Amino acid sequence: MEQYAIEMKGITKTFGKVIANHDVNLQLRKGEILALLGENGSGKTTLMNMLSGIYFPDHGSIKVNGTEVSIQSPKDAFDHGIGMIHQHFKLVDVLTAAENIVLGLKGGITIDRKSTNKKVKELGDKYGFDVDPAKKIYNMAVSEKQTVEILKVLYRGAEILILDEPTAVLTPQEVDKLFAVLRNMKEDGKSIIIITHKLHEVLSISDRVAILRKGEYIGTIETATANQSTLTEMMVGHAISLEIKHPEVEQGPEMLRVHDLTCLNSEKVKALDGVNFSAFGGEVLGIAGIAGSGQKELCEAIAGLYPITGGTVLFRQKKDGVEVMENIGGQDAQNIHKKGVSYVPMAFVPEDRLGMGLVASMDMVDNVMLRSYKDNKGFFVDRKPPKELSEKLIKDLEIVTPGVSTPVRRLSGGNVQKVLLGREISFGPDVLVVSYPVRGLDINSSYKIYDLLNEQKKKGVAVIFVGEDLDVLLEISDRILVMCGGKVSGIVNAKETTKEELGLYMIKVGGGKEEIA
Amino acid sequence: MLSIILKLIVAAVLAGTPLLFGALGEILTEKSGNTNLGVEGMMYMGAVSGIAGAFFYGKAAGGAPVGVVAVLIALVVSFLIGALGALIYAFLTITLRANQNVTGLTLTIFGTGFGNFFGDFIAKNAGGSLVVTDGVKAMFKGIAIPGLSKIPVLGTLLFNYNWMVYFAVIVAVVMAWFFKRSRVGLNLRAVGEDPATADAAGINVTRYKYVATVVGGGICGIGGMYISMVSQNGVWVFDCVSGYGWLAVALVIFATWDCNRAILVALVFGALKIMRLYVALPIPSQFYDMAPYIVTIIVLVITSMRESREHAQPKSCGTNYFREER
Amino acid sequence: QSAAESADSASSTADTESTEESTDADAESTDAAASEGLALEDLKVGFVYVGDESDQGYTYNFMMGTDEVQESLGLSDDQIIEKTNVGEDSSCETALRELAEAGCNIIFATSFGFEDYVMEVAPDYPDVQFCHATGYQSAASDLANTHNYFSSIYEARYLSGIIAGMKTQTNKLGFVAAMPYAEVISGYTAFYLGAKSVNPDVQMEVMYTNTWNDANLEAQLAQALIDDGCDVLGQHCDSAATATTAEAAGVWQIGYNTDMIDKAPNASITSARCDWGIYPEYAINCLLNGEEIAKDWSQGLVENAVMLTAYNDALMPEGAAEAVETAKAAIISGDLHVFDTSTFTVGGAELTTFTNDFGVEFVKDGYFHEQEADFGGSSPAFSSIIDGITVKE
Amino acid sequence: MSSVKTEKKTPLIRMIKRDEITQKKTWMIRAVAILGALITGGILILCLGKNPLQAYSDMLRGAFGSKVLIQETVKQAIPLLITAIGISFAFKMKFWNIGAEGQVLVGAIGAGYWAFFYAATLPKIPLIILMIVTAMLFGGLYGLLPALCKAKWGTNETLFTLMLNYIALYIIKYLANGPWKAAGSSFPKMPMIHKGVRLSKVFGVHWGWIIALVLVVFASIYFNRTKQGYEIAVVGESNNTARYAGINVGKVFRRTMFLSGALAGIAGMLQVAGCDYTITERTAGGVGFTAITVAWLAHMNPYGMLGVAAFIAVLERGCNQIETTMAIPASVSDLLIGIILFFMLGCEFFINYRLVTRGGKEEQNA
Ligand SMILES: Nc1ncnc2c1ncn2[C@@H]1O[C@H](COP(=O)(O)OP(=O)(O)OP(=O)(O)O)[C@@H](O)[C@H]1O
Ligand SMILES: Nc1ncnc2c1ncn2[C@@H]1O[C@H](COP(=O)(O)OP(=O)(O)OP(=O)(O)O)[C@@H](O)[C@H]1O
Ligand SMILES: [Mg+2]
Ligand SMILES: [Mg+2]
Repeated sequence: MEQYAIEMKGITKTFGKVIANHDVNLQLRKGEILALLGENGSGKTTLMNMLSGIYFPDHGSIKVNGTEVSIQSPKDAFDHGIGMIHQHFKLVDVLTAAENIVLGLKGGITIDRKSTNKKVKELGDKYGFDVDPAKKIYNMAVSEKQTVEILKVLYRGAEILILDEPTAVLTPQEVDKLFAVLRNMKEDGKSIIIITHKLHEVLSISDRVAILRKGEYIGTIETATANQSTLTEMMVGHAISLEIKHPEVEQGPEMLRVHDLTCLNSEKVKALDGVNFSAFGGEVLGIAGIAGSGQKELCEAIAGLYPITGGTVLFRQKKDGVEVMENIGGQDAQNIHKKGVSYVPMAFVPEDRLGMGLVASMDMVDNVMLRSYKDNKGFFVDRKPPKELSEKLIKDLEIVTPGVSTPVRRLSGGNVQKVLLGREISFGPDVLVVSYPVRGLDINSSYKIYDLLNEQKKKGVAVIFVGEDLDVLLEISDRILVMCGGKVSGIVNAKETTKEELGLYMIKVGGGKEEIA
Repeated sequence: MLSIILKLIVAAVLAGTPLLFGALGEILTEKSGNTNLGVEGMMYMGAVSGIAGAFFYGKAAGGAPVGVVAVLIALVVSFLIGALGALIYAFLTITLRANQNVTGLTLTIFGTGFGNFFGDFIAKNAGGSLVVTDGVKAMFKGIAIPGLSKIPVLGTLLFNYNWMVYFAVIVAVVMAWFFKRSRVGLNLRAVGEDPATADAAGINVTRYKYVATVVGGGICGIGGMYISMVSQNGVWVFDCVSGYGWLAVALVIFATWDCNRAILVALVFGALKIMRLYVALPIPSQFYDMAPYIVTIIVLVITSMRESREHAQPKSCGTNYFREER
Repeated sequence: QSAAESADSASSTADTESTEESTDADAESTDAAASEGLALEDLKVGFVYVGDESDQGYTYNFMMGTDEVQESLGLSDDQIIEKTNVGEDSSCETALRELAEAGCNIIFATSFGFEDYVMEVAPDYPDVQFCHATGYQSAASDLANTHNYFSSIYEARYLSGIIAGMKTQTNKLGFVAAMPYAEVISGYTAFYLGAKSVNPDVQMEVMYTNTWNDANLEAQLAQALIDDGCDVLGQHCDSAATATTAEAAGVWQIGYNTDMIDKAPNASITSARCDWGIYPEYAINCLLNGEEIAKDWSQGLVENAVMLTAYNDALMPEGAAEAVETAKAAIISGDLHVFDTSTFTVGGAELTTFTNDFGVEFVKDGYFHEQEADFGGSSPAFSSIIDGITVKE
Repeated sequence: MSSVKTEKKTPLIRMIKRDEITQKKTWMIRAVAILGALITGGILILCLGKNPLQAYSDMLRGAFGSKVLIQETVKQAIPLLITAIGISFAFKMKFWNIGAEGQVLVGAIGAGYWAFFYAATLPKIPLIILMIVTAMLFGGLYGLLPALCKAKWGTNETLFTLMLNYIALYIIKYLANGPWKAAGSSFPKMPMIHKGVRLSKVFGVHWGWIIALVLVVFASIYFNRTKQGYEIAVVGESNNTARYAGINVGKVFRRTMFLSGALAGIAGMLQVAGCDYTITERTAGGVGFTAITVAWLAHMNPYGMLGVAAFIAVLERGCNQIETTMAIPASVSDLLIGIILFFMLGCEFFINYRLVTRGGKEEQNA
């Protein structure tokens, strides 16, 4: 009988009424990379959290290297050589990289910072990471933080690594780098479980794929024998088309014109630097760029949530019966919003759904009301219209929820996104800005979102789509704007460009077409 | 003039020392992510138990109590009882996840009652007063450090205090070292900043929180003991802590959670407390009394303006940690 | 006891309900009751204290007096209701009303801040006698059922000052004072005058805590005085912190309210103390005999209402006990007046006139008539800072 | 790799967050907690050589024994309730205002200004209105200060408001020692306010209780039905979401803290005009702190606060009673109150979580 690095048998875990995992079996071979695949809420994270000691299973057994173990805390997990890199980083902001890495480890009474810094540096070099061990986490970019997370696990001598959606926040280049490191580690004899929703990543990195559906274990297949559609079918339970629709719509009028937009961030550095572009009705304008190139600031500045230091944001509006481009840039969200409902129909789906777009602990009615409660005249709120709208959204968008009065925190990621998008679309906006709308969503949910966006486009809305997956951007967008270092490095026609060209724009500061060509 | 300043500084040191203990205890507690507003209560508990310990030892030893033993007993007992108060708080907030502010306030009520009740009770049974013997009293008086105390000016300024003053400074320096250099200190800071991360790093968050909170309470208890043994010279006085615990909480802010700085700030607070007794300025005494609080607010606002991430309250203070919460 | 008390509150409930109708009838019968007197078994006495005996000072001393009265009059436990820890705010009004409702015929309120509430409640209960210690408002008011009382503690202070004056080696006394007002000023002036009577060179320094009860501040104040060269400390505030600080610094102290020798055996020499049993006994006897209670009552050495507690013999200066006895005899005989204006100056000049807010002239016949019924009543009035005393604020 | 444990073991006790709990069970848990507190307190009283049953029955009698006593209990509950409502405005927004004590005091000062200096010149009704308005203004501004700093710089409000309490206290001491000192005595205290300014009584208690009840209803409507209440809830959950929704977070901070302080200010005014008839350093007398407990135990529900405030008033009155009737020192009542509150705080846990023991058996209570 083969001895597995990890063998989970009959694992069940419930949260209140939710059965997150039901009778799940999973085997990880020594020295392999196993991809864990499943729709949102299928219980992947939960299952892994039981390996890393965050949760304790209700039933079932776990064997590490053939011996049955009880993992009651992350410390137990480390003792068994299991290390996990969580979906949400677990790093202490005010400590340095090295301090985070040695956190919780046994050792001498004092910490010799010099020698730990050296050791961390060496470890980084070994696997090809570039880290500054003395840098404070709060000064780091996302990819740097992830590097620290991985080093943390390696430093502990983990033989078994679990990575929960590590690529969600990385650029394609960074993903390639990460995968190279993972392969290095595999060579080193480590066993790895990786969770990702991106099928091409699954196919390129893994040896085998284990699939969960609605908390149940479906099976494990060799990657070599799999392709995107077989995987999807196992995940969802039936075959689905993997083609993103691209309806041809005649370009409408200019809906939004951003002119010379400049913003400073809290460190007084230019987060946006002279950004110029227009968005037209009936098109999807994709926005690409390495994480942190100013996409977030751009979206928020357009939505009036980010202070503007220079330039204008013009919206198409009716004035005395004539359509004009009106400047509302520089005004705060409240002013924009005051006009917004009756005057400037613009909708915004922010990247941070539960932290910005919605109130996690409130129910759907109160969340739907968030953007419209001010419309009601007087001092009081009227919950009737939002309640009706919520019920309509549940029906139209097939939102899975026990009811309109369930806190949205309890909904799955995909359904949360539907609530948010549904609310924003319900205004009938002229401009719709969506920021990473499918991040963390499974294939099925993602396609539903794409469909919704395309519908808006057909209605003549100017859709601005910020995304990280270039394949998706190329398929869904009509034009793609590439950002680099707070500047627009290029605007290209999606049909006439390639991934490679986009990639070049993404790293070319202020690059013009000539330079690239 | 010089002699007045000298006396002022000496008095400031004496007044600042119990504040320093209270503040150190609270810093340790807050570094684990717990804001324990029960400092006043724990100081009361320590105040009464320290003196009671020394008193009962003196009684048991008959005519000849050994000073050093009495000191040790006072120290240990006040630490333990202060820690007991903190343990109640810890159980409620860490295990039962009760609100930290409310629990702290309740601990203040409880501890004040505890101190005054037992002080009174023991005094009554002892025939009116709870007083330690002369020998024990002597142990808490200034010790002229041989040789050094004779140096002009510096001798008075630095080498004539009771042992608890030096002890407080040592505790502060050790704690500063502990947070900066030691492994456990680093782990503790992580717990206070981000318990979920500390947990995932294999740190036993619950244990760290318990130990820090309970030991912190013990240190507050020692601060209380200072009041009954030094400030009140070994006599139990009703209501003796009289707000020092709250002042200690203010001091924590003023010191920006830094133990070394706390030494200096305790001196400043001590000086503010007794200044009007030595230097008569033509302002109403109430303004003197207000000064520490105003200064604290100013420091609080300035640190927040500077957005200092490191000289600020540990981030998880005020929230309780539950691993499965999301 | 429990049965008796439930009976009480049952009756108090009944009382409450009937109060409104019966007020008029009661008012009419007041005069009759005054002349006939009250039967001892119908007597019920209420006390309102600002603290409880834990303070080992002010309230403790009052409660000792209450015990004396109970014993000397042979009152049963349920004839005395004591309200402890009553604040100087509306809770005082509450306490007074509760006592009146519980059927008390006479109520003693023992803290200065209670007076306003006594004046507030008294009109509602005309047949209940309200006696307030340390206050001043009764005589000027038209409320027949309110009375003020205080002991002439300044006399005992004077005697204790004699000891201090003989004891000091630095000729500098210190005084830890609570609040800057007449009761305190009168007390420390008498203390100083006593010292000066035996030691003409003596000086005194005074500092205020500005609160009745802050043991740490009292200790710090005492230390500041000692740092300034004072070697005998007097005090007028609640705790024994002055005594213990004096002891720790190797100087001496003279206390107030209670004997502090057990707390500072090497520093505390004696304490000036009031006997708070005398007045309640007097007032209750008036009630029992159907006599009027004086509007203002103040008694001192003559009636043994004030005294010095037992001396700490080891610390008594030579000849001090005798000097005290001589002065005491002179005060009792009327030959010696504590505030004899020939013995002190204010701002370099002899005090020739002193009037209070009501226009009463206190200086007459060569001395200041402190706490005399004919001159401003029972509460202390002397509030000048005399030469030789430095107030450090 | 370190040695691997071979035996499988589950933790002895695990806790699991409850999804929902029936009302009945909630009250059962609370009842058990109070019973536990009473037993613990009873042991304490027994140690003093007193009869706990008598103590408890005396406590009840002290709170409800007669009409006057009931009125006193109500009087005690009024400032507690109003202040707790004020605090809940801030707490709903997750703004930890522990400065109600100071806000009550400055409210009292605001009211006192008119009562002390204009009682003779102004008729009663405008005077009372001025007093309420000024008290609200003072309390509100005092609450506004930390909100401004929090909105602008993110200044920690817990510590800020805590410090402000002491400053208010010393302002009162200062006024009593000098500018507002009463004539007629050299004692540093403020005068009694003129009889004409005092609040009249309705059913034997000054009409502050009507205000308190109105505020309960007002707060409940404000929280649940108004736009501003909704904004408070959004801000409390996430500042970012609030910004996104076009809510000016700073403004909500300021507005709500002003309201929070203003309500505490009303409590201060009522204390001056309805109870104490003067201002002392005890005018707030810990109400600001106790009210935090009230608000918290009631989960910020105004009707709940009505109940909890009444409960605590009964407790305090009761303790006061046994201090008198059974010669139990004040310190023991502190201990007793501490114990009862500890139990009540602790029992909330069992409402939110349930315990699972190793055998799989679930425990309901402590
Ligand atoms: N805290 C909770 N309590 C009860 N039920 C919950 C809770 N959280 C989620 N659920 C239920 O679980 C289902 C799936 O939600 P889940 O959170 O797994 O989505 P998700 O896809 O994992 O989200 P994300 O992609 O953001 O991680 C929902 O339908 C919801 O009813
Ligand atoms: N701490 C928790 N409390 C309550 N419910 C939880 C908790 N953690 C997970 N769940 C629920 O358990 C189910 C599985 O969630 P899990 O996060 O494991 O899904 P996932 O497969 O990782 O999804 P995703 O792809 O979105 O990350 C979901 O319904 C989720 O809502
Ligand atoms: Mg998930
Ligand atoms: Mg997941």
